[in-house]
Amino acid sequence: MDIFLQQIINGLVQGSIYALVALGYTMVYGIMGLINFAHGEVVMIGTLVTITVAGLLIKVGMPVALAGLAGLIAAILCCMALGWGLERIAYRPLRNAPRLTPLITAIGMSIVLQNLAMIIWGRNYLTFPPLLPKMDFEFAGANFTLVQVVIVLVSAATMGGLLFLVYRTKLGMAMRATSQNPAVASLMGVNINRVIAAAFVIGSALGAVAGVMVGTYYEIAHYQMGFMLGLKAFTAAVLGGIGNLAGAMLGGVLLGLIEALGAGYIGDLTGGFLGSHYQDIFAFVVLIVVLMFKPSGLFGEKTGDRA
Amino acid sequence: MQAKLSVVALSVAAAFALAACGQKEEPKPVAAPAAPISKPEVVVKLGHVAPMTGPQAHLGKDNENGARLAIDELNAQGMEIGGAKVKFELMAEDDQADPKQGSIVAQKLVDAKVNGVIGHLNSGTTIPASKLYSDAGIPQISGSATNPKYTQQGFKTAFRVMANDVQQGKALGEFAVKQGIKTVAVVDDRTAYGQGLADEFKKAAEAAGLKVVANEYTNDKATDFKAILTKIKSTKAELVFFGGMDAQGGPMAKQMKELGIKAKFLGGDGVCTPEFMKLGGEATEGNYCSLPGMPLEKLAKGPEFKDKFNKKFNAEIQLYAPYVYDAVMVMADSMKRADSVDPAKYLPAIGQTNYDGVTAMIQFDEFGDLKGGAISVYQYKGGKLEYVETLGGGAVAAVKEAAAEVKEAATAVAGAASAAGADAVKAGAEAVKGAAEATKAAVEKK
Amino acid sequence: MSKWLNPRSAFGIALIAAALIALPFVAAMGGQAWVRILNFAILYVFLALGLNIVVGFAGLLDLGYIAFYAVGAYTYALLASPHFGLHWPFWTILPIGAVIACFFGVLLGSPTLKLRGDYLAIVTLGFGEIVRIFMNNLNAPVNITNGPQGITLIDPVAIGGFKFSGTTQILGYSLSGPQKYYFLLVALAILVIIINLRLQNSRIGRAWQAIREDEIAAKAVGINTRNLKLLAFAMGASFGGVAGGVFSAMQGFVSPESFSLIESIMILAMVVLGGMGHIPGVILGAVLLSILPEVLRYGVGPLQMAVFGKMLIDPESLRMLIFGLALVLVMRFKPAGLWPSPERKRELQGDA
Amino acid sequence: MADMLLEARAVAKHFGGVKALRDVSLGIQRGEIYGLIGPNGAGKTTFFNCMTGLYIPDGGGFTFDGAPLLADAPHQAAERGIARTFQNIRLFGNMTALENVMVGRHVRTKAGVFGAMLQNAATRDEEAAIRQKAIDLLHYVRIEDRADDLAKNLSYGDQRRLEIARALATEPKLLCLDEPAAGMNATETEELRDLIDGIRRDGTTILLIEHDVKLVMGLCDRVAVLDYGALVIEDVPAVVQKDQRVIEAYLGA
Repeated sequence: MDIFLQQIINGLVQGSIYALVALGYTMVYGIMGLINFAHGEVVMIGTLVTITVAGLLIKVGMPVALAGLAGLIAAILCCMALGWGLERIAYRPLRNAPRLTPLITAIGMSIVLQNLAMIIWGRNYLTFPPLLPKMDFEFAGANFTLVQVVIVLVSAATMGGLLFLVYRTKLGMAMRATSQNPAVASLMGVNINRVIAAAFVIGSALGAVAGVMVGTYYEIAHYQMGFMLGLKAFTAAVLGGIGNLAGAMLGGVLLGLIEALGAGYIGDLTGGFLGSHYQDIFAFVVLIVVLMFKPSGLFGEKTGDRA
Repeated sequence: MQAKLSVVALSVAAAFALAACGQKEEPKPVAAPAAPISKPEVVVKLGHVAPMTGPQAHLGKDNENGARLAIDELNAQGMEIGGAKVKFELMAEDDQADPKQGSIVAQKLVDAKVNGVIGHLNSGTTIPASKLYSDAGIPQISGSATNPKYTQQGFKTAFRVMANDVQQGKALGEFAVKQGIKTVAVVDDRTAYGQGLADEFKKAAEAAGLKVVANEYTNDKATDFKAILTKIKSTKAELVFFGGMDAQGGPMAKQMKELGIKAKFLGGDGVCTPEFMKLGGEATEGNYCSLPGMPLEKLAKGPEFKDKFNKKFNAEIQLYAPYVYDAVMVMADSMKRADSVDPAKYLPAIGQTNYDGVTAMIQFDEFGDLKGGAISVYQYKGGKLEYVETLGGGAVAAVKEAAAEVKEAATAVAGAASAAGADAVKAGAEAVKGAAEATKAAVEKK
Repeated sequence: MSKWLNPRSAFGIALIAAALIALPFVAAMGGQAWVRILNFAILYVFLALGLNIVVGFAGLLDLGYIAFYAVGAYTYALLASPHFGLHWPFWTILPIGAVIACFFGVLLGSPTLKLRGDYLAIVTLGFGEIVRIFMNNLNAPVNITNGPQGITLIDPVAIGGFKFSGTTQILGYSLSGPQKYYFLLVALAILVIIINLRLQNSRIGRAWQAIREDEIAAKAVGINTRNLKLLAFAMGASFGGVAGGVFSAMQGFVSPESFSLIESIMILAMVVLGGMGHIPGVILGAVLLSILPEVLRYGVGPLQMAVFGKMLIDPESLRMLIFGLALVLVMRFKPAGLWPSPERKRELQGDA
Repeated sequence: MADMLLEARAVAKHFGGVKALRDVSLGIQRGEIYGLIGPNGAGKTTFFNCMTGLYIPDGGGFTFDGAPLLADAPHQAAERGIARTFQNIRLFGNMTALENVMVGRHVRTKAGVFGAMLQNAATRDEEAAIRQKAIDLLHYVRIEDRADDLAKNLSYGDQRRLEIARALATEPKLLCLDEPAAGMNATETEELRDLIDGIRRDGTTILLIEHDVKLVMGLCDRVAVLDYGALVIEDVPAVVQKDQRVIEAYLGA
């Protein structure tokens, strides 16, 4: 039982990270229907910027907590600027282009960002400074750390904040209007460009937060860390119903749990044939099965009948 | 088949005779278009291939640095071969750890008529490339491709100055038993290296009566291992063996600690790096890992090499740089002994290498594998690697004996090709085929 | 058909044919590596045209196309290598590979047909990863694929006694292994191009385009969209399977790392960058994207030396950076691809 | 009983709580022009979509040409001989006008992948026939001079005509037109009227959904009126026009 509980904790924490990244995907997708493949790279930049800034400040003698905070803020600002730049330079000119064009741009951007990061931060794995005090807890035989608790809380808080933003503020209303019908929204006086830019900037800020969380948790960073993470998070967003904030959150947590429980138990259930070497495909199999029955994901809106 | 082999053997003899004659005539070295007599300097081009982009780029750069250090030293020494002063040049290429790129790059090096190749880093790119080098007769020494298959294809141009996965896995298995461990969990990263190592470890461990209580897997891009570690925790294994690299091993050690797993951690050369310590932090304390050969500190040239490297590149040695350094040195040494930079001439000399390298006393067996293949085990203590013990080689004799036939036949083919022409090649080729099947059967039996 | 008789196009075809024949010899002057690069470029043309059926014609976003390539490659590797001790001739294996890949195409297609574009993208992506992961792990409990170690010593293509590996002398010329493969690949590529062209201008091709344009209207005129989508997947997959077989034979070694997601993405990029649905565009995209990194490999270092007098940035890091930028820039300035299909304004053909 | 081509029996359809169709039963006779009218949101298009298989009815069903129609199989509806146009024109925008009509021939032709690849005689003949038939149809709807223009570049009226030509290419027994006159001016409407009349004279039964009451009353042999998803009346135009319920439905409460 303690093992089962431990796996649940593992999955929950991993899932919260997926969820945090997935929110960024879903934010952009919900508004303009674009899969921002470069979002994983934004997360990576967030982590690496924090390493540089916080590392530097710690070196000059700033208290760790303060340096960490400064690093987080720097990362958020950097990523916001990056998100704004991405939208402005790469995606905005393509708004009326064929559907796949922005996808290729996103892939290109992802390659560019990775290689830029490699030139700036080098090829080696970097260690992330321990920003949170090391505290271990034990509950019913399962171990967890302060960092894990913080991660779960931060993702929950972030999603709460986002829901508030989208459903309770003027910007949020403009966002929802834009996602429904950009043309009509702009007729109603919504500045579409600003709303889309805002979605990118907010999504990227979330990416920075996710990046710092990932860094704090694993204490390791690398210029290629964003790709797999982004892919998993994207899977999570689709599982939950892409474009839906609560869906992204749920999809993320679900994905984390599937991976943990899959790796933990499927091996024994199948006599060792499907062990943890198939960990990465459990998520995809579940995704395919879910989409077969609910083609728009768990929480996705049913596509309107268009006849 | 016996008859065929003897025919081939005759042609081999003929080939050697021819080669010997050739040596006296001393045709101009391949890489120097200008006649060596008029110009006293000969440029020797060595290809170096490793991934310079992608997840293993840091190791690729490390390898390249190792090669560069060796070449700079050789040039500073001012070596003379065949009466001419030799200048070594490095052609460093990126194969992105992609087999397809690997073969393109290999072809590029073949076209450039390099005198020898150092690399590639990954077995996955080394194996397809080795065929091209073999076809072109260019010697290849890898300092890091550990897949046993690399040298078992029957190519006489393929060498490595690093113990292969079989040698290392087996030694580590023996080591685990010696530590009095009864149960072990095995994790591998599903790469050619990690899986090969873990499998060999498992075989050796089980043969020695160890109980493998869990087989878990991850991948070479993963950062989260909690799920599999939790499962391992439930099996109460006394030791966790990891076949994989430092970028996963470090965080894995850390997460073991976070989960309160008390088991010891043992890995191969992939986790015997400063990077592992950096990434694993305190959690690496007491962990074991192994490196082929003798420890740097124990060898006369070890500390000196480390200093030189640190000074020159302002970087820590990641992993294979010393082996790559040795690979270059072995190649240069062979050229010197053969008194030629012509691949065809100095290739036989590589096989007879007896070179006191940074990493080991380097001698090759009939496959081009490091002879003896001593493996040293280390333990992380107080932020440093401490030497524990060296385990003897001779581990892989069983497979080798069976496969020896292949190599023999292959050498014969090569000899026959230069001597007797097409018919002999065909005969030889059949001999190789037969031998290959024999090997397979023999291996399976074992 | 009548256009074949047109002297101008006949001349054009003759010119292209001459260029195609001369190309490997010209390339060889820069080194056999260039012939090898050419070969991979043609292989990518092959793959991109296969994917074009799915993405360009039928409008189904497929991010797991490499799976079929992998299936074809492994089919060849298993049937023509010491791994199982089988050494079947390549002309029997290629069709088998095509059929197996085709089966996988239907396997992927059937559960995913109801999905809209982006959902389809992630599911196909997942499928590609599933195939790769299975290839990587099927060395136990029964050793089928030899796992991450890959399969070595795969037989080269041979027709009768004529082997495609190694150098042969023909009419006094020496033909290197890559050059021979070049001609094999060109022959296959021409076949694929003809099939593509014929499909495009056929009843089936029109139905695919109709589905791409408006699925509901397509249903309303009686097109069985489910079967036709499956057909597109199956056809695309078969091409992938054949390409995989050739890859396997050419390389002599396959391992799962050759079939990663990034390969699928690259092939898709070729199709979109060149001009989706437009065959010459797709060919251009494939050739450009496969050759560009290699040109940069040769060019970036010397260029920096010439401009700055020293290496400022490691050429290898710069290479992929430029590649990524090129993708972004092309899409920015040519959103429909470098060579999209022209707005057709041709005269009514025939007597009408 | 007249020769019924299509019969609807108690067709019902609801979206969530909204009852779009309440047990609608009606019958269309072979050779007639049958009008279906009603105010906005009365369920006309829903009825259409149920009939052509785009929606699955929640109750009831259709009999066409003596055999029941399968639900959720739009391509089979076309195969059986029901062709339709759409209220908000749905052409294949990036294909030429000619190609649009050629696509319409899909269901009456059979060349497969292998035929396409081999280009055997049968395939080539079929392809030529498809092309010829498509050209003829473009002549029929009088847009032959736009044959090689992309459909999306055609004028509104021509797009309507092209959609009808595409539907006719399937050789329908029943041609269903969903508000074909929407957005047309008086002259265009007059031309459309002639076209529809001509199609009927050439032997195709027509179901016409239309807003333009004048057009419907002038053209149709019989008319059905839907309101709030229910059938109000089904009769000849003269009777329908005078029906109090119809007048109320149109004037609204």
